[in-house]
Amino acid sequence: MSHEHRDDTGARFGMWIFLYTEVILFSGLFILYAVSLSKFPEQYSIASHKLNIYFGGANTLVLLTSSLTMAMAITAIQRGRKKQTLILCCSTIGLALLFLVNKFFEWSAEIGHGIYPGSEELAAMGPGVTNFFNLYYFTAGLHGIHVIIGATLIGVVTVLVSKGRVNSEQYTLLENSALYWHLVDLVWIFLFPLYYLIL
Amino acid sequence: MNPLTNPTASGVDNVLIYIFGSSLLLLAGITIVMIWFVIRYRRSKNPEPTSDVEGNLWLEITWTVLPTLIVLTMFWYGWVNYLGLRDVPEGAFEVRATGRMWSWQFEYENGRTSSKLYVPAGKPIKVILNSTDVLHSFFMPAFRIKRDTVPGIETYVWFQAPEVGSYDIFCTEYCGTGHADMITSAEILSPEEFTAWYSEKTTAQTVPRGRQLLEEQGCLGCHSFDGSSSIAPTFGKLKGVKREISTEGQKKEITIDTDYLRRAIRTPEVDLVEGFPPIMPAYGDEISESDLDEIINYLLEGDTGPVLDGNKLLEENGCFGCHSTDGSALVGPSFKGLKDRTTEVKRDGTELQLKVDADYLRRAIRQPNKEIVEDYPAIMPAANHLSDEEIDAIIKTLLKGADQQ
Amino acid sequence: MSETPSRYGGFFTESPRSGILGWVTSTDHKRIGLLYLGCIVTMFIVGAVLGLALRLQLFEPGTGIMEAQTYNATFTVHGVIMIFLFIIPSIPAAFGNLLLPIQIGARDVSFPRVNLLSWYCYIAGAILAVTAIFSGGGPPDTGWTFYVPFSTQTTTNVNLAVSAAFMLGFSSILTGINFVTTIHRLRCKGMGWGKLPLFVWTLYATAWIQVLATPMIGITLALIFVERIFGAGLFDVAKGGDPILFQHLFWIYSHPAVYIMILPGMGVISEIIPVFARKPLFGYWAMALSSLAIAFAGSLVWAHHMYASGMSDMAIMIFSFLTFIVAIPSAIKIFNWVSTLYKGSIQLAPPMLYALSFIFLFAIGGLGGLALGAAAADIHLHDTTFVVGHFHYTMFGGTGFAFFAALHYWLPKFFARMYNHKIATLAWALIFVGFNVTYMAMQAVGIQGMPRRYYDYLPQFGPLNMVATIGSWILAVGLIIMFVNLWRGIRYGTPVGKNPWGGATLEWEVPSPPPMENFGAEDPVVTRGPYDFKGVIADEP
Amino acid sequence: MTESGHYIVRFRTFVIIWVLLGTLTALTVVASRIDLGAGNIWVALGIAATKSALVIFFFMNLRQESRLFKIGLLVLLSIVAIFIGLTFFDVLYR
Ligand code: HEA
Ligand code: HEA
Ligand code: HEC
Ligand code: CUA
Ligand SMILES: [Cu+2]
Repeated sequence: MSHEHRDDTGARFGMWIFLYTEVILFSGLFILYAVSLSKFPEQYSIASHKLNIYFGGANTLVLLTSSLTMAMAITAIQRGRKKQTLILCCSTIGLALLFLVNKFFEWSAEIGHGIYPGSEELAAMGPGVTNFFNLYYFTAGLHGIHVIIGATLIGVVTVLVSKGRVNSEQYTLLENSALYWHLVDLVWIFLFPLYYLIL
Repeated sequence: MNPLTNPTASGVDNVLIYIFGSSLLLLAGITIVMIWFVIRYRRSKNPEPTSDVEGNLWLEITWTVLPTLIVLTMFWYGWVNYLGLRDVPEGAFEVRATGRMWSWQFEYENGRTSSKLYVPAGKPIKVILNSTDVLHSFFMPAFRIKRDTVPGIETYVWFQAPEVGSYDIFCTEYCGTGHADMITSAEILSPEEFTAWYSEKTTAQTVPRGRQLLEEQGCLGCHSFDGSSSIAPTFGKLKGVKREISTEGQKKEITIDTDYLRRAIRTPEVDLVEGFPPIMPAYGDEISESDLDEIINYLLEGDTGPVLDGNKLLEENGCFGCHSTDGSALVGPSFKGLKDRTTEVKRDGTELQLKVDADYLRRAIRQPNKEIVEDYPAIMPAANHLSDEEIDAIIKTLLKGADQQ
Repeated sequence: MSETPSRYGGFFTESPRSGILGWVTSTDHKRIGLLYLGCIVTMFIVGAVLGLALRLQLFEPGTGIMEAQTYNATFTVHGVIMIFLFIIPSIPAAFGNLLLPIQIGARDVSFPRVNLLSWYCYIAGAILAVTAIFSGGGPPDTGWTFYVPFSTQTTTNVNLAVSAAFMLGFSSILTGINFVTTIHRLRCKGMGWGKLPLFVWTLYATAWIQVLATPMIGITLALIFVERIFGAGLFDVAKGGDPILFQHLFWIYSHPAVYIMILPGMGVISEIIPVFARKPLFGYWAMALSSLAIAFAGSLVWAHHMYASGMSDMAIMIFSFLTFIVAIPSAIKIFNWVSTLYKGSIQLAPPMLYALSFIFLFAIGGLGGLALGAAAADIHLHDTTFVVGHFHYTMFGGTGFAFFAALHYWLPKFFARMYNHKIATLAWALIFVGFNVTYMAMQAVGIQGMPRRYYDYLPQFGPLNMVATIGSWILAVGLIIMFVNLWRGIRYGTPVGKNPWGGATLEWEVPSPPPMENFGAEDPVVTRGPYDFKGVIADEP
Repeated sequence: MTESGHYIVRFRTFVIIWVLLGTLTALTVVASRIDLGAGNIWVALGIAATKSALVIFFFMNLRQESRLFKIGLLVLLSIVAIFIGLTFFDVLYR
């Protein structure tokens, strides 16, 4: 329309508010977690030991690195280096895929051990352990969905960058998808110690 | 109400009166001032406003501080009286109440169960609440008490009834189709009546009539069931048992049968069992013919254990919450005419026509969601807590035709 | 609405696309606002007819027009429609969209396309909700509160119903994000925080609740969904869960949601009363800050719905205390409204009638809320029809009346035509009387102990229920007259100019209907306050 | 420089943050293997909070945003704390 009003700060602010809503979404699950942890401290620790810390640790590093590449992509586009931006975005998407593949193997292994919501082996381990894994699957699953959404978003922006629609003059879209991606990282920063490292 | 006799209600009522009373005053004040302003400053008389004040700090402070004080008193009064609902007096009589779709079961310390709450007047009663399926809530308006029953978590309420009477108990947590029918009552008995009710034999297990007669007629003063036979021969399963008797001085061996027993009771002096003195009184006309049959039957078959009352079981297990006996369809099909019904059920998606028989009924009760009766939802809970004997008794009653009290 | 756009001019005609497409692809805030308004009024009528059916069933004890299951489904659908499809979006999404940008001197909201997306989410939610009624295992029968474990066990179509509510929550979040950003970024020159109309202030407070509380209902409903499909047992005690925790999660959203409902309504009242008293709003800053206070304190009191749930006594004390704290800013608002009338020049036009009755009805509802907030009293009143009376007083008597006030106040702005005032006054009187008869009776029978969600009741509750049902008929007649009058008004009413009431906020300075982009070529510059009526003259009718 | 006065962050800054984040991850794993009783969870949360602060202030560039953004974050965190905290008044005292 005639008055194309442009407000980059406003757009970023809007994105931040959207991220708030995501934090609240996950905080619902953290409430469940905190309550159950205070109810079943021992069982939670037992259950936590059944999770593979190597998978979790590796995925933490993968996500941290992807956050790095995404942050760098912004610097790159600000400097007008289109090719560098594209490479950085693609690495982010690659790391996201790596995360998902990793997750897939981790979950397959656990499901192979008979640990999945509603399984009888899980029920035999008592309420605390059952609850831990139910929550774990739900939270990690929701996080996984966010990884997929984030990667898709970055994919779209990458295409726009290559078309020149997102460039050193106008890159709010890239910034906003980077913000989203960092949120995905942030959630994992909490998931990792809470689920894999309880002693 | 007198606080000494209905303590829970009087505590709550005081709070209600205080809050509603002060609310009414506030509402009246605000409304009157508003209407007065509207009339006094109407445009036809005041074409222009006579003031353009935009605020007044002192007024703002006043109407912040005053309401704060008012609501704090309301909070405090409400809280203190709430504590009264939670502190159960020492020595309260305890009853367990279980809510389930869609009926209540009350269980007393001596194991007695009932579907209405029977308690003595003038004594604090603690009702411990539990649920077997979803949330329900135990609400007795007359005593202003209410608490949810939560599956897996125990909650409680307490109350004290001032006098004998009957009070409604509602379920106030929405629990599905039968929610509005999940009503029962508290029957407040006088202490004497209550003691009598409380010590009656437990309900579903009734003593067979024959056994009851043996007790009433005093037979068991001499006879026993435990094999001891110091005064008189012991009872037990007498069918086919051999006996040495002497009839008019002549000894012979006979096998116990109905005729023999009839004679042994009506005219005991005729046939005397060897080794016992001839002291048994003759029960000529004291025992009616039908009672005699019951006794003989009982003696022949022996003590087969308590007989279960199917109707009571149906009532206590909440079956009547969903099934009627008068042919009307509630949540589940009616029990009326069950025995000669052919039901259409769906099993694994295929439709079948089944003749109602004991086997079908057993499946319908044990695994209700395997075969679903056409046009009904698959919501009937499996009766896993019932023993085989109880199920048998229920099936027997269902096939005979249940009747609801 | 699309048939004869030329009738009105303004944003009705200036559109790059014409016809239906010009509406459903438009990112103009006024067009989106009207789309919302149409849908919301439709949903209200559907929900209200269901409410009437509920009352018919309760006319006398016994099975009346419905079986138990039908009744349960009816009040569930009535509640879900009224809450998620009518009242939460009612004032913010419809009137907020129509007016917020104009009132702050902006050309549109910050994210016009997100705004349109939010409307599509609303439509998707509405479609899901309607599908849920007619498909699967039948209409949902859980009540609008979806309490576990019942909601995870029932065979009815709960899955679709929670998806619908999830979608509607998303729509509400997007609106909230848009409004917060717009108010921060797009105020015109001179529009300082002290010059914002109160309606904008309340929308601002509301938008923050929408953003910070709504995701909680999202996750809660998602948990029900997952529970029904995978049966993990997150709320099952045997599996380490806790059914009471569900209620916490549910009310963490749903209590603040009642302030999403009422705050914009309070904003509308704060606009209308000064205009018809021709006097500045009394205590501007107290009104603005109390809105924020309600929004904040309202996030702290959710567990007052759970006094009887088996929650700890400690929590009951804390939450009861906090509940009473929220009442204070509401009281401040009531007193300021009444003081605004003092020495004014009061005209009882239809919007003013609704606004004044709002004060009365909301006070009754709110004071009833105080009884519910007190721990001991709530034990008796919880889940009785007293609660039903309380929330109809606050939601219908409060927000509903504010919504009707807004319709009477602003529709002439957007359609440039005036409805008949005499008929509007008659309709108001019927609604007001019918409303009080219906819900007073309901509150009274609740105090006697009649539980809610009962399709059948004991005979001792008979007389008052009959009174309530008869009241609902008076209410229905009034509502029908009101809607017909408004409809005739916007179609065939007498044309009016840009400022029929003599309002001083910016929307009254632009033409009726406002043009696309609201303010010609020049951005507006604001020099005076929103309630400074000096020199503002109402158009002669 | 962007419209709102941002300066461009150098790659080096980001890499330093990344190394720090990696170190903290290692630290949290090590800390979890030492038995501190109930302290473990607080140490883990503390480290996670530090990591998030790094991500938020540097990667997400909150450092350079206006005060509004920071106040917003503070409001968010207090609301989350309230939600969790008040729930515990029920759970802990039941
Ligand atoms: C618009 C919606 C709305 C609003 C604004 C309110 C406002 C309030 N509500 Fe209500 N409420 C609901 C909608 C609303 N409520 C709904 C939908 C339910 C039921 C949900 C369900 O179970 O289905 C409910 C249920 C509900 C309960 C739970 C009842 C139960 O189930 O047991 C409680 C308990 O505390 C409560 C309290 C309050 C309080 C204290 C206020 C306060 O904010 C009121 C403040 C207002 C005033 C105090 C009146 C005005 C002031 C004066 C007249 C001045 C004088 C005042 C003083 C001196 C204090 N509400
Ligand atoms: C804003 C919200 C709102 C509104 C406006 C209403 C409006 C009404 N409600 Fe409802 N109600 C709720 C929200 C609302 N309700 C909620 C949330 C519940 C709880 C659900 C639950 O328990 O889960 C509830 C529950 C509820 C119950 C309790 C059910 C129970 O617990 O057993 C009852 C019973 O009487 C009831 C009745 C009514 C009535 C008679 C109206 C009337 O005011 C309706 C008046 C309107 C009419 C009678 C129709 C008029 C006709 C037209 C407008 C058509 C015009 C047509 C043209 C012009 C073409 N409602
Ligand atoms: C929650 C409600 C509910 C309760 C409680 C309940 N039932 Fe049912 N019952 C049903 C429903 C619904 C059906 C029909 C669907 C089906 O076959 O599962 C049914 C079916 C039956 C049938 C098959 C009837 C036919 O016409 O074929 C029998 C027999 C039966 N129930 C017995 C019982 C007994 C005995 C109890 C108590 C121990 C009981 N029910 C408790 C709801 C209930
Ligand atoms: Cu049981 Cu309602
Ligand atoms: Cu509330």
